[in-house]
Amino acid sequence: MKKVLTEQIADLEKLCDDVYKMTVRSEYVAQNAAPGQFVNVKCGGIEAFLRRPISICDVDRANSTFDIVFQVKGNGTERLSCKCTGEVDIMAPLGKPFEIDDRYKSIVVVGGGIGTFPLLYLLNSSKAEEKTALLGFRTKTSVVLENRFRAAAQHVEIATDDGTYGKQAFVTELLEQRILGQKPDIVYTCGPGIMMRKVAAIAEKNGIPCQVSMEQRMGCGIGACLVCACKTKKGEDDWGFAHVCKDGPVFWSTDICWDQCEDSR
Amino acid sequence: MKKVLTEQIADLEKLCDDVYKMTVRSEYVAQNAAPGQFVNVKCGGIEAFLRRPISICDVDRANSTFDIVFQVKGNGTERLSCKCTGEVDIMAPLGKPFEIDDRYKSIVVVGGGIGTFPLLYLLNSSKAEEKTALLGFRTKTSVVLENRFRAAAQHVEIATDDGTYGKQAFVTELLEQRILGQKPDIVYTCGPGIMMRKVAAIAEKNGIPCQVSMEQRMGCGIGACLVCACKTKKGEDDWGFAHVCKDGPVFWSTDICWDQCEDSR
Amino acid sequence: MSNNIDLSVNIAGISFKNPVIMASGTYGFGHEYSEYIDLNTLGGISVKGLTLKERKGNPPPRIAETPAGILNSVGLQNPGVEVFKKHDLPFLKQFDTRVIANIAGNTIEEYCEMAEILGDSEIDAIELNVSCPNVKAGGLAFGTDPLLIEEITSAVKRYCKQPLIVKLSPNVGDIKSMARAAEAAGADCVSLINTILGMAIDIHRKKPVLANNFGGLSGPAVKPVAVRMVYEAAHAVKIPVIGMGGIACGDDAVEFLLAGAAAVMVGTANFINPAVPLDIISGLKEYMKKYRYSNLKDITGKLELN
Amino acid sequence: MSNNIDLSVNIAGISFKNPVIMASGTYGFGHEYSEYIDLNTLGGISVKGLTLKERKGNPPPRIAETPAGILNSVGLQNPGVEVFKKHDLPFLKQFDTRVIANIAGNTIEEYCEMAEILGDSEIDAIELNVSCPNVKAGGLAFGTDPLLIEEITSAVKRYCKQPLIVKLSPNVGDIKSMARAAEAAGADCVSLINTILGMAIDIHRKKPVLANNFGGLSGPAVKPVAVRMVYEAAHAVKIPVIGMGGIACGDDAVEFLLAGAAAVMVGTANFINPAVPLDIISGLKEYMKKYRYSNLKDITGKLELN
Ligand SMILES: Cc1cc2nc3c(=O)[nH]c(=O)nc-3n(C[C@H](O)[C@H](O)[C@H](O)COP(=O)(O)OP(=O)(O)OC[C@H]3O[C@@H](n4cnc5c(N)ncnc54)[C@H](O)[C@@H]3O)c2cc1C
Ligand SMILES: Cc1cc2nc3c(=O)[nH]c(=O)nc-3n(C[C@H](O)[C@H](O)[C@H](O)COP(=O)(O)OP(=O)(O)OC[C@H]3O[C@@H](n4cnc5c(N)ncnc54)[C@H](O)[C@@H]3O)c2cc1C
Ligand SMILES: Cc1cc2nc3c(=O)[nH]c(=O)nc-3n(C[C@H](O)[C@H](O)[C@H](O)COP(=O)(O)O)c2cc1C
Ligand SMILES: Cc1cc2nc3c(=O)[nH]c(=O)nc-3n(C[C@H](O)[C@H](O)[C@H](O)COP(=O)(O)O)c2cc1C
Ligand code: FES
Ligand code: FES
Repeated sequence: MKKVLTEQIADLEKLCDDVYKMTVRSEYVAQNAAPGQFVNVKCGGIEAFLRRPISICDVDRANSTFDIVFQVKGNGTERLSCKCTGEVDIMAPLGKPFEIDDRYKSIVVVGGGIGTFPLLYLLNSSKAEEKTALLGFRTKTSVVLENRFRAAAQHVEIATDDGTYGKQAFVTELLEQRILGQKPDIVYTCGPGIMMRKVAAIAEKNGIPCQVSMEQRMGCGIGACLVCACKTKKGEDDWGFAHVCKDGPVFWSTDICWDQCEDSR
Repeated sequence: MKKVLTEQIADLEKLCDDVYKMTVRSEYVAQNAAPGQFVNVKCGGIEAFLRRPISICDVDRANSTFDIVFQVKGNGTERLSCKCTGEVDIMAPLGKPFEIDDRYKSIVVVGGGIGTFPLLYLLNSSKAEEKTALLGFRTKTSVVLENRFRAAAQHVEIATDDGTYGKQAFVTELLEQRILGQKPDIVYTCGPGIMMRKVAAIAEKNGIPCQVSMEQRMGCGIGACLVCACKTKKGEDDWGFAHVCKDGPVFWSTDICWDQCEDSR
Repeated sequence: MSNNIDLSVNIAGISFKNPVIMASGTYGFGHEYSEYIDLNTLGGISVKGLTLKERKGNPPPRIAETPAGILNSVGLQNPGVEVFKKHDLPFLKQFDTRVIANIAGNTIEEYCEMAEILGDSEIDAIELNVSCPNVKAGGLAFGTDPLLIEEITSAVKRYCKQPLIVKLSPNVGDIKSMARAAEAAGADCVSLINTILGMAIDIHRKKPVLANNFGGLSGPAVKPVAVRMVYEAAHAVKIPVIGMGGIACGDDAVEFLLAGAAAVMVGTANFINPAVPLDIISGLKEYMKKYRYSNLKDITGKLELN
Repeated sequence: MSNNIDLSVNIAGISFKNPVIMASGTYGFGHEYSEYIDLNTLGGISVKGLTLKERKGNPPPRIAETPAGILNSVGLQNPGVEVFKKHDLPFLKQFDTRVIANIAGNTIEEYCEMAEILGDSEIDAIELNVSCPNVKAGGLAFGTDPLLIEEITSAVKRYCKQPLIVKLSPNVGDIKSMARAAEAAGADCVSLINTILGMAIDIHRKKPVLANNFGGLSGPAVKPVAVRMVYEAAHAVKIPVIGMGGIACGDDAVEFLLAGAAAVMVGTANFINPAVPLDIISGLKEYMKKYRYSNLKDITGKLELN
C-alpha cells in the first residue's frame, strides 16, 4: 500500500533570487523514483490548501536523499522556501517518468528556466554514450547548478535571454544548431509550454523522438479528480483529455495537442 | 494613532500540561498597560483566522516586557504554544482595566484556573495594605506561578478540586471563610463564569464592591463589530448588551445580568 | 462497553458499514486511491459523475485554489455509463463497500436511460446529480427549481431498480423546498451539498483562472453553509439525508450528523490526505467513545437549538 | 506618468476619493478604528445597520470562527436612526470620507420612515439592507424575492433624498434577477454580497455555537462566491455595482473590480488588521502602476472570459 510520507528536510539552499533547492531524506523515494516523476508537497496550513507538484531534480541513492528545486511563485512555494528544517509531508514518487532506453545512445535534453532541473536527474540516470544539455535561463544570476549539469553531460550549452551569460539566444536555437551538427536519438524537454512546443516541432521536423514534461494545476495528484487535463491525440482524428499527474507529466511530444496545452496553467 | 504591534517573543515556558507562559518584549505595552487589560494576538495563518484575546498576566516595566499565560484549547492557542522565538503580531493593550484606588486598603482577588493569572498583575500594581489571593485549581499539577503570587500578596490560599494541593474546596468557599474573618474593601475576580457569579453573589451579600473580568468570543477586539456582547443592567429595569472588548472585560459585578453571561462562550 | 461502537447505518434499505462515503468526482472509480487505502474500510464510494455517452470534459485549467477551498470545472469527464458498467464497476465490486452510481444528463430521458442501464448492474444505489443544465429548459439547472426536481425524480424513479438518492445543489434560495420536492417525487434519500458556483480571477491575465470561467466551490470554506443546508433539509423531509461539504476530520463529520445527516460524504479532503477517510472514521469513534454512544442514532439529528 | 494614478470614482453622483469603503456592521460608526487609522484616507464608510428604534441585538455568542471565515449573528444592535443622526453622524462628518447609512427594517414603512429621517442629514447615500426578515411576508427576507426587492426599492426611493444603494443577499438562486429588480425600481447602485447563511455546531454541547443558531458567513472563504455574484450582477444591470466578500488585500480588490465592481467594501479583514484598508489602497496602486493604468475605469469590468 502506498503511503503519504513524512520525511526529514536535510537541507535548504537558496540558489538565486527566488529559486531554492531542498534536500529531503527519504529512503522510499530514493529507492523508487525515476527521472521525470514528481513529489506532491504539502506546503502548509489552509493558506496553501492543496499540495504543490514539484519535479524531482536529482536522487542520491547512496545517501537516501533527493533534491527538489523550486521557484517561489505564490503562497505555497513561499512557505516551502521557509522550511529549512523539520519535516515535509509528501506524496511521492508520482507520475510517469521519462523513457530511458539503451536504444538512445545519444540524447539531448532541452530545459528552460525552472524546467531545466528535473533534466539533471534524467542525465544522471541515462546510460547514453553522448549526453547533451541545452539550458536556457533568463539572465546570468539565474544560471545555477551548472556544475552538476557539467558533471552529468558531456556537452552543456547555456543560453540567456539577455546574453549576460552563455549565448544570447533562445534555447530552441541551440537545439537547431545542435541537430545540424549531429542528430540525437531522442530529445527530452522541460520548461515553458511555448518552448516545449517549439522543441517538439524541431524534433518532429527532424524525425527525432521527443518527450515533453507537461505542467497543469492539480487536485489529487494521482489521477482521481481529473482536473489536470492535457489535450492529447487519440487515434487518427480524435482527441481526449489525458491527465498530467497520472498519464504524465511526461508525454511523447507527438501525443500532445498543443493548441490547449501551451500556457494555460 | 494606535498601532498593531509586531513584538519580539523573549521567552516561552511550559508551566504545566497545557498551560504556557509567553514573555513578550514591548516597550509600548509595558508603558501603557493596566491590570485587567488584554492583548489580541494573531496566532497565525488562515487556520486561526481571528485574533485571540489573552489577558496580560504581568508587566515588567523595567525590562519592557509583559507576560501572558494561556491554556491550549484549540487551533489558535495550539499554534501560539509553538512560538518560542520570533515575533508576535498583537493589538494591545485593549479593554477597560480593573479599578485600582487608594480607597481600597484591603483587597481580595479570587481566581479560578487560567483566570487566576491576570490577577497577578493586579496584585503587583495595587498599593493596598492588605492583599489576599484566593486561587482555585483543578489539581496539584495545575498549580503554577504560586511563588509569584506569594511575592505579590500577603495571604495566598489555594484550593484544588481534588484536594491534591492546598484545601479541597471551591475557591468560593475560601472567599466565604475569608469574609467571615475580615471584610475586604473590594473583591476582584477572574475565572469560569459560574465561579465569578458565585463570587459576585457572596460579595454583594456582604456589601463588598466586586469587579469581574468577563470573557466572550470576539471579532475586532476594539468595540466596532459588536459581537462580544455581555448582558448588563441599564437603569432600573432595563438592560442592554455591553461589549467585553471595550466596555470590559472588567465590569462591576452589579452591572452584570448573569442569566446570559455565565458560560455561553 | 466502549468497545461496542457500531458505525453501521441503513439508508433506504442499504446497509453501510460506516457512514463515511467518498463524494462523487473526487474518488474517480476507486482505482487510484485503492493504492493508498484499503477500500474495504470505506462506508461507500460514489463514483465520478456518469453520463450516457463518453464526455471529454472541460479544457484546463480545471481547478483553482481559493481560501480554504477549491473551485473545479472538470465538466463531467467520464467514459460513459456503459463503459463504467463493463470496466470500472467490476473493479469496485471486489471490495466490501457500497458503490453509488452518480449520474448526470442533459435531458430527463438521458437520466432515465442511464437508470435503466444500471438497473441490472451490481451498484447499490443511484445518485442523481441535478446540478446539470437542463438543455430543454434553456440551460437552467434541474436542481434549482422544485418542479423540475419533482419531474426528474419521479421520472427516474420509474426506471430505477436501486434506491434513489437525489443530490441537491446549494445554488438555491430555499434548500428545504428542493429537498421536499425530491421526497414528494419518491426519492429514497437526498445528499447535499454539491459545489457552490464561484469564480476566481487571474488579475494578471485579466481572465478567470478556470478555462470554463466558473467553477464549483468545495472544501472547508463551504462547511458552515453546508451544515446549515443539511440541517434545513434534514428538518424538512423524513427520508434520510447524506451530508457533505468541507468535511476533513471526525469532528466535522459529527457536525453534519448532529445537524441531521445519516451519513456523510468526503470529497476535497482526500486530495490533501488520502488517509482522511480513516482519520474521520477513527475521529468519529473517539467522539462516540468519549460520550459513550454506541450507535450513530445517538448522534444523527441530536442537535438542540439554543 | 506612473504617478498620475487616480483612484477616485463617481458612483451615482457621489465622488469617492478611492474605491475602498468600509462594509456595514464591521466598522461601527468609525470611532474605534479612527484610533488606528486616519479615516480621511478611506473612500467611505457604511455604518452599522440602523433600525428605526434602538435594537439590543442577539444574545452572545454572536461570532464563530470557520475555515477562512466567520459566522456572525449580531442581530443589528444599534441605537436607532435618530440617535445615529444626532450623536454618531457628526463625528463621522469631521472626516473627509463618504458616509453611507445602512438601514434595515421589518416593514417597508419602517424603511421609508428611516429614509425620510435621514433625508435632511449629511449622509452621502443610503444602503438598503434587504436581508432582513419581512414580518408581513411571514419572515421571508425581502432580499430573496425580486418582487419584494422591487416593491421596497421603489417605495424607499420616493422618500430618499440621497442616492440609493440596494445591498443584495447572496442567499438566492439567481442574483441577476435581484439586481435587475433593484435597478428597475430605481436603485442608483447595488452592493453585494451580504453574508451567506451558515451554521457552526459545538459538537460537545451539541448545540450551535451561535446563540442565534444561524449566522452570516463572511471573510476570505466566501470570496469566490462573491466574485461570481458580482460578475453576474454587474453584467445584468447598468447601474454601478459595489463588490465585497472576503477582500483582504489589493489583489482581492482588483478581482472584484475586474469582475465589474466600481468600488469595493471591506469588512471582516479589518478585524484581523485595522490597517488593511491602507494595504488595499496601496496594493491597488501598485497593480495600476505595474500595468500603467491611470484610472479605475481601466480595470472595472475589464475581465475577459476565456
Ligand atoms: C508535474 C509538475 C512538476 C513541477 N515541477 C516544478 C519544479 O520542479 N520546480 C518548480 O519551481 N515548479 C514546478 N512546478 C510548478 C509548481 O507546481 C508551481 O509553481 C507551484 O504549484 C506554485 O504554487 P504557489 O503556491 O507558489 O503559487 P500559487 O500561484 O499561489 O498557486 C496557486 C495554485 O495554482 C497551482 N499552480 C500555480 N502555478 C502552477 C504551475 N505552473 N503548475 C502547476 N500548478 C500550478 C498551485 O499548485 C496551486 O494549487 C511543477 C508543476 C507540475 C505540474
Ligand atoms: C478578555 C479575555 C481574556 C482572556 N484571557 C485569557 C488568558 O489569559 N489565558 C487563556 O488561556 N485564555 C484567555 N482567554 C480565553 C482565550 O481567548 C481562548 O481560550 C482562546 O481564544 C481559544 O482559542 P483557540 O484557538 O485555542 O480555541 P478555539 O476553540 O479553536 O477557538 C475558536 C474561536 O472561539 C474563540 N474562543 C474560544 N474560547 C473562547 C473563550 N473562552 N473566550 C473568548 N473566545 C473564545 C476563539 O478566540 C476563536 O475565535 C481570554 C478571553 C477573553 C475574552
Ligand atoms: C474535482 C471535483 C469533481 C466533482 N465531480 C462531481 C460529480 O461528478 N458529480 C457530483 O455529484 N458531484 C461532484 N463533485 C462534488 C462533490 O461530490 C461534493 O459534493 C463537493 O465537492 C463538496 O464536498 P467536499 O467539500 O468534501 O469536496 C465534485 C467535486 C470536486 C472537487
Ligand atoms: C460582524 C458583522 C456585522 C455585519 N453587520 C451588517 C449590517 O449591519 N448591515 C449589512 O448590510 N451588512 C452587515 N454585515 C455584512 C458586511 O457588510 C459584508 O457584506 C460581509 O461581511 C462580506 O464582506 P467581508 O467578507 O469583507 O466581511 C456584517 C458583517 C459582519 C462580519
Ligand atoms: S490532479 Fe487529480 S487527476 Fe491529476
Ligand atoms: S470584539 Fe468587536 S466589539 Fe468586541
